[in-house]
Amino acid sequence: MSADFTIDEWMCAALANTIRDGEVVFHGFGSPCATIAMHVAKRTHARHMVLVEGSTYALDPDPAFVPPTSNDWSLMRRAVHVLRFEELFDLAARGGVDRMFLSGGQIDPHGNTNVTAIGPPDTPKVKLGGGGGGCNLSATVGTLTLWATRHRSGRTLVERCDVITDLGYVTPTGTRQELGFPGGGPEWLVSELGVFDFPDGRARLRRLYPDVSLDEVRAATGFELVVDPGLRPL
Amino acid sequence: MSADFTIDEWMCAALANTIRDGEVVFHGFGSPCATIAMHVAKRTHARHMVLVEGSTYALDPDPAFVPPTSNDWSLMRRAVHVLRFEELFDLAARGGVDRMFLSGGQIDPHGNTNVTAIGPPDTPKVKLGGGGGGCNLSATVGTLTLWATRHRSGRTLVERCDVITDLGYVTPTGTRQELGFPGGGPEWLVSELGVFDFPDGRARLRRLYPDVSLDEVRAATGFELVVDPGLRPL
Amino acid sequence: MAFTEPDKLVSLEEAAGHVADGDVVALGGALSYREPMALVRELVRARRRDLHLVGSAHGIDVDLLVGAGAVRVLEESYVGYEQDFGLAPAYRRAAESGRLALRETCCYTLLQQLRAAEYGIPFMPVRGILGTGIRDLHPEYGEIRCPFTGQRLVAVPALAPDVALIHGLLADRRGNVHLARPLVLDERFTFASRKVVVTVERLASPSEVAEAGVVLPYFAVTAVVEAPYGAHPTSCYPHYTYDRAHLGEWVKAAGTDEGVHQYLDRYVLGPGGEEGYLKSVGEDRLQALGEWSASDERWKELLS
Amino acid sequence: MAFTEPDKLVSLEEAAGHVADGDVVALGGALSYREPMALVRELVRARRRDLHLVGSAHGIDVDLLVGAGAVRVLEESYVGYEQDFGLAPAYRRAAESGRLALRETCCYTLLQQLRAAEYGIPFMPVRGILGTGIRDLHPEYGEIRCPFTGQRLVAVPALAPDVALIHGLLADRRGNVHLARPLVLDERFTFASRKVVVTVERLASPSEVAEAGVVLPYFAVTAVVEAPYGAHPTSCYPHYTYDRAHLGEWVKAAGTDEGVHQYLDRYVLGPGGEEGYLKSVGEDRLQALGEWSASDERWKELLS
Repeated sequence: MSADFTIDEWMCAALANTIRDGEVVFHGFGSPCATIAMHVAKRTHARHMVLVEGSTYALDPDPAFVPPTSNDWSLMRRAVHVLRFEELFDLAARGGVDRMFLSGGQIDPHGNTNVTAIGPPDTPKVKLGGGGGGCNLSATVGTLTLWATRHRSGRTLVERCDVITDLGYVTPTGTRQELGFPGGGPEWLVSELGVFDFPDGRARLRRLYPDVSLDEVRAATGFELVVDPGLRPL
Repeated sequence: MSADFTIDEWMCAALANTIRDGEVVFHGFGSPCATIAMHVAKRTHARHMVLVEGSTYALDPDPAFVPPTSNDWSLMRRAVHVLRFEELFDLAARGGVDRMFLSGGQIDPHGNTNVTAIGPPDTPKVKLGGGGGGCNLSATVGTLTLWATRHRSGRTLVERCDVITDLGYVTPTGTRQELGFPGGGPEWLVSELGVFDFPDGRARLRRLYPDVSLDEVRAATGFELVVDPGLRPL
Repeated sequence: MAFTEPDKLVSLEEAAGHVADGDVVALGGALSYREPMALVRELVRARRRDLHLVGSAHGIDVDLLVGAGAVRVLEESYVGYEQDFGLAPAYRRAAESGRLALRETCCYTLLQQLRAAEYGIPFMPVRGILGTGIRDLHPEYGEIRCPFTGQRLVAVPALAPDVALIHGLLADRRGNVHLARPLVLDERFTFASRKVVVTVERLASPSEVAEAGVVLPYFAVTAVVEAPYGAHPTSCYPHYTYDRAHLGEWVKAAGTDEGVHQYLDRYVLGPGGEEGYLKSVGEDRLQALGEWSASDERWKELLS
Repeated sequence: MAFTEPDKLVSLEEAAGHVADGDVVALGGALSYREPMALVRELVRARRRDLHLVGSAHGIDVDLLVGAGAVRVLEESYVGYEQDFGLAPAYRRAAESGRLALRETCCYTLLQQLRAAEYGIPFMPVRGILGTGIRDLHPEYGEIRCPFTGQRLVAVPALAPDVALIHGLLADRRGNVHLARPLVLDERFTFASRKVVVTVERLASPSEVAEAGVVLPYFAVTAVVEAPYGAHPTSCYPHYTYDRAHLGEWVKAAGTDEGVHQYLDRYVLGPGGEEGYLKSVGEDRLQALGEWSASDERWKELLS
């Protein structure tokens, strides 16, 4: 059966499975996998989730397709309502968003992510797009599902981010508790090779995709790979 | 000619004359004289004023009549737009409202007004209605036109307000400059007996209504009456 | 925090059950406009006590609750009937007797306190209040210096009401609500409060509410009640203007404790529910209030 | 502060005159949606320099201005083309060469800075930012302790842009503007900025704008320009979807300085105005972008 699915479909399913019914869920822009995962969850095990689109802030829309840009009316089709920019961000700031999908050009074992720059942020070697709302959102949103589609490149999961754009569990300045942030931090990290959870605030490999070996994951991971003793395939 | 006008009409005309063309003008609720004055000004010498109704926050409406309550759709008729509560108050907070009409059960010579209570505010002898938005607005609105319809009672213009609800030029805690408030304070006080200005931040009688004598005003005024040497009838 | 049940339609009695004795209660609407009167009357029927009311400029909603003995703390910016009937008699009597904790607030200060709750921050800096008697009524306010300019500002604490009571035009069973402007503080109350109880003139399909325009999204709304004329005797345009004669009757009654009890017996407690209330007011009267849109003359006549 | 002239209709050239070299400029819209492209192109034609751009998540508007050498300080939360075309080439090249002062911001931080300006207070307390690299990029942020809870919060200074550039659907000559949702930060930019310059798809009568719904009231708007397709190649629903092929052409060109100049010559500087720009793009192409509403299939086809 598994051969019938593409890796993208597996990833979307894995992302969808991180959503619990009744949650208020939001994704960042430029996140087609997260968009699809949210719509899959809403149509299967999480019918009572509150689905907020990542850039239109449309509430529970029914898009006919996923466009190549996230601020598009196609993602508002048949929406109950379109929230204001302010309403979504305020909701998240007061702890009213339960889950957010975030990605990163770099992700460290504490779940910090970097979408700002490779190299120094003011004089970068590679200027990445930027964090959008993630920096603030990662501090206050209930739980985060991180995702990465280029784990295999070996440059994504790194020991240390060149810049921290979005917060994981601990930064050089302190833990999220020490910094006074109510958000719970990353719960899952879904890559195209496997799924990590964060017991004690550190990434631990918990699931492998079919046809992916532990050695492949270890080779592609820039930090020491901690493996769940109960590791099994997805 | 003057006999053709009621005192209310005189007052409205005097209030209207305090408005300069191009100003953004707002009145508190429960202020029919101010409502009429604003509409008179808008239709005569101040066609470019921005008229914001006092409780609907309707922009430049054309009411068919003045209802006995200010939060009524009749005061929104043919409005260009209805501002949000937040939009009006934020506009005032950043100095974008040029003039506001305010009244008081008590008004002192510095232009402080009391609409909170006669006697102590927590255990009042007479509980007045309350200040609405005046307390904050009086700190940041460009200029204030104060008005009073019961000057003759002898209880309105007083040496000292039992409670200061809205700010004049100086309070026991300090001047408005010392308190850090950008608003300019009261420019005019229009009563049913005369019109005061505030040179050096203290009320000074500048105009008398026809058929009102200086002695009548002095008798009705609870603070030492300062009279403009150029005093003349309206 | 999010309210995601697909059907939130409850009876008025159940809705009032969301308000507990001692709660901080935010009242929607303002003055003579769209106040949540059906819920107010139900709180009186349920003999709720020790409420802490917060709001901007209000009228009969506060006056009635105070008259019925339901209120202990009053944090509104104004209570009264403007040039129409002046001071609020029941409120005034309670205030002058010392039975109420008076914490008069200011519209903008209240707005900024609600915003602090909405933004998830513990306080908001506000310019103003210093030097006034309002400051003295609020020992819970603090002061702060701007780290950039050194300016002294008042810090007002976040205010998250226990429950907001709102009357709207349309809602679906899920809790999407359509309101007409002026919105007053209804949106801010909805997003700042822990629970939001909404009565509406009419229950509608989701698509009808969406077409009219959702103002309060379902996830913020705890319970919905269909309560036609639920704002009476305040107005609920475009359905009806305010019932000036009825307000006058209340204001006259409210001049004495006995009058208050007679009014409550006749309109609120005696009939025992909203159906009875509306019958006591009379169908002809209610229908007439809808005639404001016939002409400016008719409108003016209804308000005089 | 209020803009009360009855006729604010000006040419695009005059409108661009409201932006001076070195100004802090807020760009409306977001990503591929309703960006003020006609004004952006006019700023390029006017050879404006040293701009300080502020905004949330943006795309070709920023990339084009940076490519044309108009920008010195970049304070946006994101610049790029998402999964569609990825990183913004001209922006990336300038950023990596050190020609730009990079002050990446975060959507909510920016919102709270605009709100501080809108509320007339010198700062806003924000939860977040601490511990991140974004904090290090902003020495102008401060810290503050909550006077009630003792919590440590970031204090972000009020941000009042010199001028906001917005593209809307309809406006009347007085400056009342109708926008469709998403509004992104357009309202906040309008109320926080010193000047507001608006282009619209179509000039309309006051009553038509009122009926569609005023979002930006005239007193906040400095100047109005009629600029059909003024958001192209970003979308301006319901008029047109975004021109993916044109965006692709720009992204390809923007890979080198020479490509940028060729693009500018062909579309912006060569034709010398918006009429010329639209001719270069082609009437057929523009018309096709309006066909998104014909069917989901057509819509999908236009975006693939």
